Amino acid sequence: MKIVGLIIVAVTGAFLIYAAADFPAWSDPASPASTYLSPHFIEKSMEETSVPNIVTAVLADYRGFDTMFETTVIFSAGVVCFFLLRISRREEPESRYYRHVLTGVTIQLKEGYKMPPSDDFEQIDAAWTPPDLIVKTACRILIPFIQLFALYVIAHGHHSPGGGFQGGVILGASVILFAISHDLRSAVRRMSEKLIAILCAVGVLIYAGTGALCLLLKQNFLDYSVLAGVLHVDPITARSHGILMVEIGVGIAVLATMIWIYNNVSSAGRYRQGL
Amino acid sequence: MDKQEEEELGHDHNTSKAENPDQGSGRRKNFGPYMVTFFIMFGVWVVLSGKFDPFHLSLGIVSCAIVTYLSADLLRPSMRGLLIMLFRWVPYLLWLIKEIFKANLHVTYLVFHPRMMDLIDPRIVKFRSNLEGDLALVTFANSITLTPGTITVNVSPDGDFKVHAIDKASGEPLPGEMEARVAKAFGESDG
Amino acid sequence: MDIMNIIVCVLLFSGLFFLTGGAVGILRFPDFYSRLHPAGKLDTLGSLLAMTAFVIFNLHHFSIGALLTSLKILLIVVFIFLASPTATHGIVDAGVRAGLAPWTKGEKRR
Amino acid sequence: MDNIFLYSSLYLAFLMILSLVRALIGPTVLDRMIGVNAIGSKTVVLLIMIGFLYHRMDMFVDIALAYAMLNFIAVLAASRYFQKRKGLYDEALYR
Amino acid sequence: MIWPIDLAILTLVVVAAIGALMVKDLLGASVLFGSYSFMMCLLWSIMGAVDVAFTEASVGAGVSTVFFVAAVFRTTRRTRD
Amino acid sequence: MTDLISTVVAKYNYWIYITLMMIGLYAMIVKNNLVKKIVGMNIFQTAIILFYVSIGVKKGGTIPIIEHGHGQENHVVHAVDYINPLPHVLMLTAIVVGVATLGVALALAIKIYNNYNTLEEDEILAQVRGK
Repeated sequence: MKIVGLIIVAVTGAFLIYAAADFPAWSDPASPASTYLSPHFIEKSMEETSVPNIVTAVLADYRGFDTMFETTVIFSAGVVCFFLLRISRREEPESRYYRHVLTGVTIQLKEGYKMPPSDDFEQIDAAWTPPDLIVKTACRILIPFIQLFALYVIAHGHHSPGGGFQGGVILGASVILFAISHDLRSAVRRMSEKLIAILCAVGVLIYAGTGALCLLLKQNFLDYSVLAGVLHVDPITARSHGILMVEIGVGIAVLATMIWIYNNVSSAGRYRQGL
Repeated sequence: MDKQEEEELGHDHNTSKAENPDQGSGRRKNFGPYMVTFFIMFGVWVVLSGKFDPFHLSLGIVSCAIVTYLSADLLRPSMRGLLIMLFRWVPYLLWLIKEIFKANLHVTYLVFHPRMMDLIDPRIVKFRSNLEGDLALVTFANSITLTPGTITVNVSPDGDFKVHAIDKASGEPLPGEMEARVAKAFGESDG
Repeated sequence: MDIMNIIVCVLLFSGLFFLTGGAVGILRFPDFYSRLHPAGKLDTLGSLLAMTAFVIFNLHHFSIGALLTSLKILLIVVFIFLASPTATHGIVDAGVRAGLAPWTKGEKRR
Repeated sequence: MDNIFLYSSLYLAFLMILSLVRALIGPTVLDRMIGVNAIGSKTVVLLIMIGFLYHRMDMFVDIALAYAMLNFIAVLAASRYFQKRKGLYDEALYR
Repeated sequence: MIWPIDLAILTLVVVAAIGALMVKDLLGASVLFGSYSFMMCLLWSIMGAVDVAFTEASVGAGVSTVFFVAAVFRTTRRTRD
Repeated sequence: MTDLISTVVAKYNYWIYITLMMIGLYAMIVKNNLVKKIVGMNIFQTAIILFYVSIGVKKGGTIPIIEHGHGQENHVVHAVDYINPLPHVLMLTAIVVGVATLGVALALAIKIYNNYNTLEEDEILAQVRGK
């Protein structure tokens, strides 16, 4: 196998090197890639959308279809993880463990028995380890700021690097950080599985709904300039606002997908205490 | 805006379970912590954003409201403590930075010393601290990690510290002055 | 080369010096626990000094935008000061739980 | 000043090589984690330097901020592994 | 754009990639893969692709390494190659 | 000879991308462990993304965010001054989609481990044939 692999790799590499001889030299302003379409984007995007960040303008406006289906791909990745891993049926009844929050006393209930939900006791796993004090407290302080930064990134995708994808990933990372520093159960308690599933779909729906709104107003799909009538602004600003709406949709979808994948992977679909 | 926001926060009241043991079972009746969180967040937002037109400021208010709704129970500040802390923290931070400098010069000396292996003598020091409160303990632990040749290995919620010291001289003065200063910064100066 | 640039250079180079100490210390120290000392401390201080240099350099052409950018750099410092000891502590904790014995004097380097 | 930043960045890249060596040869996973953590803290400084080299500091500072916020999550996750599964070289059975 | 740093980081990237594949321990491989994505982020900001660098910073530092560690946690660390 | 050397030096980054790509491909083909294969897949993917992004680089260009913010619409923008943003757009989404597919791949690996109790490819194949 090793030999075959080496041969395949060598042949492919040789072909690529042969092809690389025809590539334009690195950082050449006159290379074909930057002479046909991109000058239009660079020179016109500010006039047409009033968005200084060209990448955001191209991402959400000129190539809106592409991004919409990328969002759909992310959504379906989350769904696939759920269907692959989630074990919904209950296995044979096993004993449950509860921990008294204030004193740390653990009690074990025999199979089938359940404790009424109360604030004093929390359900834990057999292999439960207490979260570390320093990590827990430091993360508790850091998480709100990370979330605020993520929202800032989503809101300011027009003027600085950022946008829905980055902000959504950071927001998801903050929830993942909560799950790591505390445990998965409390993270799921704050953000239930149902909510995540709904958010995941809502994100894609916001994106598609913005496009459909344009369609309803008798324009092309995802042509935001027609939103000017709804928002009472001029068409150029309307395009910038349309981009913001789309970015929010992307952010929500990415956020929910990241948390969903993490929850499923780290607990192998059982939603017990994860990593 | 404020009214709507408080309505939103009212929902949070139900969902924030008693996962904070030190907070006790007392139901939050006042919105003080929420307002403080909101204003801290808004201050940070202004620094981050750097745009002061109404559109971006309203985006900021919405974002801060969302963050307050999501995680005010994580930050849980109090108005009085915050103001006092601000005045007490500045001298502590200055002192800490001075200590960090000394610590780093010491470690750098060890790193570049040709016979480094003879100089270092790692050991684990155990002591008990009188500090109470998670935040004070964590500040103390992180300060220990940042200063002379010592790293906090383990802290129990009761205040038992285990510290890894790189040589004998580093581990000896603990808890010492630093604990007193942390206690002062957090208003626990009786300890 | 005015006085401002000299201050920036001095701060930057001292920061780089401490970062060097961190990198060399990670390589030279004998075991995992003692390696954490340079990694946790020297990198933090090196970053602090370098960031201070950047703040001063950024404020050279003063404007509101530059001031806000400098404040953001200071925010980075705050986050490093919170996150770096936490990460260090996380690694130490993992080492203790994994049952790694600390190196004591006279042993071989590992 | 540009030249100073350029050579400082090159020097930082060299320091990253040193940390990477520890990450590569480290006898245990924890040593690798130390090396990677050190690389992360140098990356933040290097990102800001690149921002100065482009003369667009206000754009690059966001990336560095995101980096400073997030680069300890990976280390925390890897250290959390050892809280659940004890043992450095081989693992206890965990179900 | 800034070719000396570009070359230096590219070399580091190749070393980190080989290291991540050579390590005989899956947890170590995922940790090294984290460092690989750190350098990728640097590389993209050197090329001036700020948005891509931002994405990689948030993804590489925040999420992908955590996914790897979680998967290794749920499976096994042992590997023969 | 000098011609060859100048070509090699001028396109140094392409050679490194090809090296990275080959490392990833080799890992995907030869490595026995599924997680290692996934790492190889990611390396391959990042090499392609690197190639795309490097197409857009322009000498003397700045980052593709127009320097004058709101209000100054009359400011003339020259395409030569800014790096080509198009590859960035394509690759930005590719990275996030890459993470999502990474999650799916890891989920598959966990599923396989639960069924066969191993991550090694040959052992899995042996178990499949044995059944």
